[in-house]
Amino acid sequence: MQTHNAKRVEITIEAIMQRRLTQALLDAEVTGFTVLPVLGGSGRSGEWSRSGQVSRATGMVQVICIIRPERLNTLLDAAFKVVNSHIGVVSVTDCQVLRAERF
Amino acid sequence: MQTHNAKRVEITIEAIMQRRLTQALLDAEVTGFTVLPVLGGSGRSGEWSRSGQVSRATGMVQVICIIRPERLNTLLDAAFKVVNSHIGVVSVTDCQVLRAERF
Amino acid sequence: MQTHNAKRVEITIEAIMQRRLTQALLDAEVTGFTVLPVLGGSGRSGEWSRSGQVSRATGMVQVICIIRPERLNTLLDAAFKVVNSHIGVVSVTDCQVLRAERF
Amino acid sequence: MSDIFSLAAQNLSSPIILSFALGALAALARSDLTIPEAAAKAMSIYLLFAIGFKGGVSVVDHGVDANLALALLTGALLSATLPLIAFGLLQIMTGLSRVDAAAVAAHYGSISIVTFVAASSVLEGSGIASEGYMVAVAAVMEAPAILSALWLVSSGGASGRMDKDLWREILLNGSIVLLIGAFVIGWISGQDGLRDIQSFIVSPFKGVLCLFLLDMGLVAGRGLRSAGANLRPGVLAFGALMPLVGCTFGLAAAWFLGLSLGGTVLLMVLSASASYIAVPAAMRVALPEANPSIYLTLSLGITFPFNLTLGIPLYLALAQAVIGP
Amino acid sequence: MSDIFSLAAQNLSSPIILSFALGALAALARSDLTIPEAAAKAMSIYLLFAIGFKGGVSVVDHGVDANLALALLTGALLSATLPLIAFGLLQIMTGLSRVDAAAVAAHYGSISIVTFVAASSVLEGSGIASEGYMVAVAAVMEAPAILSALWLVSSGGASGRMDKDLWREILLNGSIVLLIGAFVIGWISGQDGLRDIQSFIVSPFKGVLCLFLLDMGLVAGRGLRSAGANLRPGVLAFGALMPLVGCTFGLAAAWFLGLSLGGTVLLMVLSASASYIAVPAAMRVALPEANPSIYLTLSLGITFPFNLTLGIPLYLALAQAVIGP
Amino acid sequence: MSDIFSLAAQNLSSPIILSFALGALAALARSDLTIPEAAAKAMSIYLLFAIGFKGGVSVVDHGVDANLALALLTGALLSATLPLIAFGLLQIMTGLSRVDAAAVAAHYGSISIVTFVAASSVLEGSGIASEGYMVAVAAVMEAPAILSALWLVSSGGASGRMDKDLWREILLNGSIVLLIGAFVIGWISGQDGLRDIQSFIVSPFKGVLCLFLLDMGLVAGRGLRSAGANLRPGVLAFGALMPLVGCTFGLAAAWFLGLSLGGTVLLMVLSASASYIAVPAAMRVALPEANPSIYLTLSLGITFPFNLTLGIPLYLALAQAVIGP
Ligand SMILES: Nc1ncnc2c1ncn2[C@@H]1O[C@H](COP(=O)(O)O)[C@@H](O)[C@H]1O
Ligand SMILES: Nc1ncnc2c1ncn2[C@@H]1O[C@H](COP(=O)(O)O)[C@@H](O)[C@H]1O
Ligand SMILES: Nc1ncnc2c1ncn2[C@@H]1O[C@H](COP(=O)(O)O)[C@@H](O)[C@H]1O
Ligand code: NA
Ligand code: NA
Ligand code: NA
Repeated sequence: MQTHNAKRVEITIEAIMQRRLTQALLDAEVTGFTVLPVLGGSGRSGEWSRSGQVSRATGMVQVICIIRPERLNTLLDAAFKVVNSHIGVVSVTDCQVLRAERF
Repeated sequence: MQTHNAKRVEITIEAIMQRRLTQALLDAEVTGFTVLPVLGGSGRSGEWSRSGQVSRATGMVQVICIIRPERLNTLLDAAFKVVNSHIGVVSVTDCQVLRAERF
Repeated sequence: MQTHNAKRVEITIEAIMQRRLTQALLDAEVTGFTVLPVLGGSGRSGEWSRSGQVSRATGMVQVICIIRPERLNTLLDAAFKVVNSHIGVVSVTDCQVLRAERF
Repeated sequence: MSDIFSLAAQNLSSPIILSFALGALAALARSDLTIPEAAAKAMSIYLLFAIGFKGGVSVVDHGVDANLALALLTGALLSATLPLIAFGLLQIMTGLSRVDAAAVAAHYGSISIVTFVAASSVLEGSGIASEGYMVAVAAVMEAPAILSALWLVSSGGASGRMDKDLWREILLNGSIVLLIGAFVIGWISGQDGLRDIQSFIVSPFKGVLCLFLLDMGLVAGRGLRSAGANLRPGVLAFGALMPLVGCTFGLAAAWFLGLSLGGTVLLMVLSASASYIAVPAAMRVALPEANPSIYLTLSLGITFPFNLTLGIPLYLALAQAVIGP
Repeated sequence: MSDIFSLAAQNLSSPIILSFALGALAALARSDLTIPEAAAKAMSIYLLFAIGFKGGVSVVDHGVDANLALALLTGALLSATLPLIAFGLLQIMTGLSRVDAAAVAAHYGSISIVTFVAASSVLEGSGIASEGYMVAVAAVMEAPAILSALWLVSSGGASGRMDKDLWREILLNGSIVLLIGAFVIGWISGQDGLRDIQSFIVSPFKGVLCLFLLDMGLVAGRGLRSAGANLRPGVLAFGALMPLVGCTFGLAAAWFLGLSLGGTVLLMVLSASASYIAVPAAMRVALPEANPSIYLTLSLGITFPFNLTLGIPLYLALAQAVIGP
Repeated sequence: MSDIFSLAAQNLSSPIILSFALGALAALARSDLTIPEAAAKAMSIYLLFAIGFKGGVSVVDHGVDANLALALLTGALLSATLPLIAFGLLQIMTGLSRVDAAAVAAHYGSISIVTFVAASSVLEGSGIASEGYMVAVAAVMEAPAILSALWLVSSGGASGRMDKDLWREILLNGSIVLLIGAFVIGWISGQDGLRDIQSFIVSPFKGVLCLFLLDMGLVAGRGLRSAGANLRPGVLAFGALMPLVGCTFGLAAAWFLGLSLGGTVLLMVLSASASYIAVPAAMRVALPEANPSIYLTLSLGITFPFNLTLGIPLYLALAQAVIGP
């Protein structure tokens, strides 16, 4: 089956910043992404878990973006502006996609 | 620690198609997969979010399949038949696994 | 944008073992991870789905750990001790991260 | 005539309608107010269980009308016929493709159980009785419309993807099973059963309906905000016209069946309402090319609020004029 | 004797049992009806809180029986002993491995709080009082069975993985903490407290129980569908025989303690029922080699419905025969 | 004086407070007891809807006091002023950085609606009436404190990130919209509306509050366990001192407005309480450098339980002493 090179970017970010991140992506014409819920985690700012929350103040989500390799930098620039001052993690993996015309 | 080459296939698909996809995988003797919930996303058919839904008509899930490299094409063929006429995204990444006898 | 090599480890494990796994990671000084909920899956011990559960006995979670390549073995050793006697899957992918000082 | 207006005014100032309006306004203003999906689903399960159970108990009380079987058959026929009319109207009024028009038509043949619940609640508030078995008629009307829509598509040359699994999914979808199941439970356990769980399924019913409609308002408002602008005027007009067409058929059928005033209103409401749960799911599987934002926005953003606010009092007034009080 | 049948018939036509049946049928027919996990968990929290609270209040009213401590001790002993008997029966009746048999046995020494709740609700419906502290006995019976099972495994050469964390998880698991906590709250706040929250924890109780059992039916049905076929006849028979053995021990213990008719029935129910929450979780940690589909299917798919439908009326009839009304 | 103690004792033995204590203890003991997030959110929606609705209905009954506008204005001023005082105290009592101190201060100018609900419930239990529009005052007091805090930061040279989106998020956050919306619905639909949904929003209210506080206890306990040890004594002392300062300002303002005894207590409670929903979210966006574990632990782990257990009876006694019964 015919596949094509692409990049898979995974951004773990505070839930309250989700809207700002996806808006920055859309503004950079990155229109394809998927948002996953996150149950908990641990990082430099300590451990947290969804069951310890009363408010949307401290939850996180994961935004996954599959993108053509040549558009990666545009995406990272847009994302970086939003995550920069916030806790969160950005990783990039090489991948192959079916139906490349979709990306 | 001893690891082995494998492929990680990630299929984002409408929730109503989940059963049909996993059945197609099982029929192709792909018996290992994990299903993740999806909160929302954006693609060619626009943005959507789980909080904007009354019914199971428009939600999505992510099916993750780790598989021996030589079985990748069987899997992609089976998955493609199901996702072809539907919205959704398929990506493949190289990975390493522990306990290869499990795959 | 400047990126750095890292490893992305994805561990799918029974929910009741989550605490024991993350404790083992913390003990091995792996302090960064993210926990995702899992809806269902299939493996050698059969199919299961979250909607078929009354108790926390049979659910699963996915723990994702992004780590410097040189620390991978420490992590895998720690994780292996916990998952060894339990059902579950461990996979490792090469990735690139922004803000390497965080890892 | 003044009656219609006073009834409509009274309806519009009820907590139920106001809760829906609050949800819609909050969504249009982009507030972050949301009802958790699990809570909304739990409330819909509660409402289906309660309405089914009460229907079953009332069948015990009043006996099964000889007309039960006839009413079920009529309901199925209405559900199968209305899509053809809706399709015709859509061809005239809008430029929708054949597949999109068929998908929309399926929704209008099928029913919205929440509209049915809201109407029951208005009838109850006005002390108007109705046939308990109307909930069974509601259940029967869910599916036939889907068949008509697929036939419309295939008679146009294309074809929907109808498989065995989809059949089971449609006929055994959660809402139908719960509604019919609770109906049977109410029937078997009767007044004794009702006494046991009365303070759960009767007293708090309207309050739960308020919160559920708050959520429906949020969802409808969000749908309108994101997709509303893309809907052409002809399509929007269809969303308000079709309920009037549907209710006329419902009225005629009720008259033919000799239903009581309450039963007549409920059959009108069923005919006038459009599905937004079972049918959208079926369409995604069987007609994936049809654009979901058209049918979901129409059904949930236009027809549902129309029926909830103006429709129900109007149908009641019409039924009173034709059947007498 | 005819009494048993009429009681059983009455029990079988109650909305509670019918809701369970509806869930089981829906799951077996592969309907997509589901209760959201969060809603099911919320209902179980409600039921535990309500039953614990009412138990605590009734202890204030009737005073603490001198037997309280003795009852707790007896409960713990029953929970520790029953697994040995269950294990013996499993060795005779089935070909299960030592580890699987021990894991199953642990479930039968421990208890199912929902069966307890359903039995309380039947007693209440028949106007039969019971000792309020039985909820404390229920809490005490959750854990000892796990120890016995681990001892059975280790005395066979192998060994379970019992660590400090697992101890805390078992003894402070959510159900026990909530049950005992609500019991203490009811005890402290007494009738005044009950008056405050009566219309929340008393009136809607049975209705919530219906929806909760609907969910239990769905889960049990799904379990039976996927794993039922793999269970050998001997294993299945054990699932219906063991409750009868358990209830006899419960009856003897109740007689020894001099419990009231209601308390006797409840102790029989506790002894006859099998855990499907606390013990499965503990077994996954301590005995991961044991096959969960065996113990979950037996406990939830066979023993739970058996107790719910036939067991409770039977135990009540037995207790009446032995203790008198 | 003995009155305060008996009121405090009575308050401490109410199921509401005991449920909070149970949650806190369970979390500190690391029990796995949890309330699903969706259930907790659903309960908070229920509580906001009920309290808003009842406030609106009571405004219809008693007419809008000429003071309504003045009360809203006073509330806004209190909310804007209290952060300045809190900031001053923090500078004196603690070594917190300017940004951390400003973030904490914002929480104490804003309000905790659950504390307000608990106080209403105590007043109701003691038969003390209050102005229905106090819920509108509560809504108005949510946001101004955030502005003061951002001003404090920027006047120190640094600057918060305040954008148009954040404005909308603060002013249209779910709690405010629901509280005000339900208030308006209650106002429009009046006693008729209340009769319709009374057995949903009035009768089970206290019971739902118990389970909600159980969850708050769990969350507060978990927060204390993980972050409590890192809080310096000065910071902890602030968490108990600031409510006393706040309530004094509230008392003065209530006296100036000529509020009834009940209204006075509620304004004291609003001033004494600290936000743990709207403000933390705003701070994460506007002042991401501020450490959330400081402000969340203080607000939820110290001030909330302080107000719930000792604060409310104390403010009531103070108000009675100053205003008379
Ligand atoms: N190395 C990592 N691997 C995976 N997730 C991480 C890692 N570091 C941080 N995270 C996630 O990002 C959140 C915030 O991290 P931090 O900014 O380091 O406190 C954590 O709660 C985790 O969910
Ligand atoms: N480039 C992408 N990266 C990640 N997820 C995507 C991408 N494109 C689409 N998706 C997901 O697939 C769904 C349907 O996409 P589409 O068929 O393009 O409308 C979206 O709602 C997203 O959840
Ligand atoms: N090949 C695989 N790919 C992805 N997930 C898997 C795979 N095998 C197992 N899993 C996950 O791990 C769980 C337990 O697997 P097992 O131990 O094989 O029964 C399954 O329910 C799946 O969620
Ligand atoms: Na219709
Ligand atoms: Na037992
Ligand atoms: Na305040």
